[in-house]
Amino acid sequence: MSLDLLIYAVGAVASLMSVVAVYLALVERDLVKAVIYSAIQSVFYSLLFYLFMSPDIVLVYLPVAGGVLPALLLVLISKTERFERE
Amino acid sequence: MKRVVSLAVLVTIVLGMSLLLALSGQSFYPSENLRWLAIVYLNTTYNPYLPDFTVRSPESVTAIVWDYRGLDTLYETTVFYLAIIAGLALGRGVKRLNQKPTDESGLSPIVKTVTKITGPMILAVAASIGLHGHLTPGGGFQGGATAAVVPVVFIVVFSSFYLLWKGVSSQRMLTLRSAGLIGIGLTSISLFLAGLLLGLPSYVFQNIAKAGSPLSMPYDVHGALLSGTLWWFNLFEFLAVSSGFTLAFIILMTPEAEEKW
Amino acid sequence: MVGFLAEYMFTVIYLSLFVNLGLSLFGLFYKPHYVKKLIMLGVLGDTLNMFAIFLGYRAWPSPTTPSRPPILLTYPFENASVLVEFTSRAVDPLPQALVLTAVVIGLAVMVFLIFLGDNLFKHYGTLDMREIRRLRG
Amino acid sequence: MRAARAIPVALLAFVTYIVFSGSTSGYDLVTGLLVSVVVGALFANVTIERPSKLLSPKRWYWALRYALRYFIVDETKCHIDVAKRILSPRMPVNPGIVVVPFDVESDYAMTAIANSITNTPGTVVVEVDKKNKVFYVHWIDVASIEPREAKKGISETFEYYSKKVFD
Amino acid sequence: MFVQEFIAAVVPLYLVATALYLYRALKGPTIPDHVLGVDLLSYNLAVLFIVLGIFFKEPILIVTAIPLALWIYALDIYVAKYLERRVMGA
Amino acid sequence: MIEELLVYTGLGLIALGAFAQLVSGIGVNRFRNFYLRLHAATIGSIWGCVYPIAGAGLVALGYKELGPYSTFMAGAAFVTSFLVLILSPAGSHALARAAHKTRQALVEPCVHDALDPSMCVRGGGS
Repeated sequence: MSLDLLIYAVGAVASLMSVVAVYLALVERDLVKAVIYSAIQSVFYSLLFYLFMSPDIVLVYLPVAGGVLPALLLVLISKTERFERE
Repeated sequence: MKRVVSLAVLVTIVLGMSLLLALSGQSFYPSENLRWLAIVYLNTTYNPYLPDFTVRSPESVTAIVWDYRGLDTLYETTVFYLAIIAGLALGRGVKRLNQKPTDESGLSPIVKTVTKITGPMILAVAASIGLHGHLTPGGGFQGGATAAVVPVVFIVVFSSFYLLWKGVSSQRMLTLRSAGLIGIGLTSISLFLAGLLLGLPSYVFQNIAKAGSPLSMPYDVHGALLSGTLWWFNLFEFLAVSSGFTLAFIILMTPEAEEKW
Repeated sequence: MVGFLAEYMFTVIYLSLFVNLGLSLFGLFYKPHYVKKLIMLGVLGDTLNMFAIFLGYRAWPSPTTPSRPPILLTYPFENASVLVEFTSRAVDPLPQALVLTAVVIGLAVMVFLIFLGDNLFKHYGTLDMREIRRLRG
Repeated sequence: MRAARAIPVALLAFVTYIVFSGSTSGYDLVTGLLVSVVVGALFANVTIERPSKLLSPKRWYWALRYALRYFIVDETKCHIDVAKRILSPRMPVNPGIVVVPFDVESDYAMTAIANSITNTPGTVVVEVDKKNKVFYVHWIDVASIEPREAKKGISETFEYYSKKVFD
Repeated sequence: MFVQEFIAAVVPLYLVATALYLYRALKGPTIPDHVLGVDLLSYNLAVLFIVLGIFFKEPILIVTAIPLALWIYALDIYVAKYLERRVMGA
Repeated sequence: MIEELLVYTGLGLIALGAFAQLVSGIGVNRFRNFYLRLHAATIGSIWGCVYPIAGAGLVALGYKELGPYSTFMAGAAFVTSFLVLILSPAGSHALARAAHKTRQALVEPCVHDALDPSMCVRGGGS
């Protein structure tokens, strides 16, 4: 039985899901939702970093892209405007 | 509906193109061997047989970050410091409110109590990640970023006035942050200064004794591995990063007075 | 068959990263809103970092022994066989160290840009880049 | 007084540090001690109000009983109930927000009850009113909208135990 | 013991759950729905991180699950605060 | 003996977690209302996250092939599961409160709403 295939399958599924999240973050007009989509993308990227055996990067990437950046962007949105105009 | 169609097209393109590439033998597949540089790094990160080259840290990423390429990381820390200073400069002239926190401000009492209990636990976990940075994954930046959960959650759940009321002000955070940066700088030149005093040859960013310079930081204290300067770098980086995040969040999140400038 | 499937899945990962790169570049250039540009800048940086990690990855030495993170677990060792086994399985640590630095610098840039966006809104009353371009002239 | 309040916090931090590190070597003990002293000093006036409660072994005994009963009996019952609702083809739900009064003094006891309610599937605390001492609970299968009856169905055992532990 | 094979059999189930959560996280009509989806997604991935850590026989990989759980809790909290007050610091 | 018991208990908890996650995923997608989805989410976070992480800690205690760091793994797993146990209900509660307070999601179907009767939509399909 070939166990590495399982890992690559997990990675393929995760990267396809990240494509979906990035596309929706691109076309969404409501910026709060766009921020949440980018948080989903960063969660999947952290799974990819994990599968490529770099726990250090996961530890540094998750707080930055999954926590601090959405927080700062939400603060910016709450201070400015929420909807992107056409 | 348009989005679903576009998404289906995108996913199909990815799957189909990669099928074509894999069938035609053009696929990207990682090699089973490493570059020689990587093998050198991996072989010397903890290797008592090569005392002139080793860092004596089993964690090779931290070893590269703070020893082999320590100067890079010093400047990276400085860039992060300067970015927050620049933010401070941009936000200068804005009047910030200052009032006493009440029970009404913030979220519900259940969330407040949970935050009170988990705050010390999160800080302990973050300190563990930071202080074991030379043994397990983690290090100063990772630990500091995990510790930054605590001030963020406190600001959001209580209010930023609560933090000020408890004595966490932006001036103190700036002081702590500068202290962390100065500590990193001092650690990087400590052996150089010691070499000057003792009249022995030594380098800036020296950690373990090299050929021609016998000075070396303590790396093994009664069986506990400290990896020389790495421990100190991690400690100061932990202070600098956690206080830097706190500072940025305090500046951004404190409500402003109504008047615009 | 197994080898083909593994290659196929790896190529899926690789190509979807390229698609992400293209989408984020498109958003960075053609979306008018400042916050949307910031989000896409973040995605762009992450994807480039992911490519760097790709370069450092190595395939499993055999289908049942996984490659491992570049961290030595049994460190006061008697003979060098531990080290030989470690070097035969660990992935490349150098890209990881570089990416660690890159993530932090990307964060610094983003923090500065967010402060800047706050000030832009105070000056112009909008974050739409077309409006700002018009108001400036 | 501040030191007395700091000690339980430091203890919590120390235990967390040691459990997370997973070893009791000298390095971990020393750094854990330093970290817990710093954390205790930072959180002394935030976390604890009356430190003497932590010392009584009776409370710890009741906490253990609470945990065992909660994880083995209550959770299993509620999980199976809600899982049945999800998997059955008609999805029988009868939801609503009901008033559930509580009768404990301290914030910790209130939080323990609220978290126990939220952690059992089928009930979620939506709003809490500290003045009138009531929770507003979203219940997936409203048996009664009468506060007393609702309390019997939702939170009576939790309140019995958490009163022994925290009050 | 058959630990590795057992986990290899369990992981696909977790992946199916990931897809289900992702659907809700992307679709959810209101913002709390989105956040609930992200929340469940990241709890799912935290379990996956730990279980794959046993699968790889690399115990140190487990550290990565903690920031995931912590920061997603923070995401919950500040979206709730944004919805309730619009001002993050008050 | 005791080690095998630990490993089998842990693996059982992990399998239970997989089952609970599947049920929760189905429930999150079948229910038509935010508050009902919260109940399905609780299954996913307690049986689906807390129990399997604690189970992984038990496996790490008994599984000898993990090497010298297995106690580290067990301790970290227990701390993680405890944190999730405390934090996830607080997050759910905060979300539910925000959704109810700002009228993001109506309570539908509904028998009774003691907090704000105007948000109660009677009847309605599930």
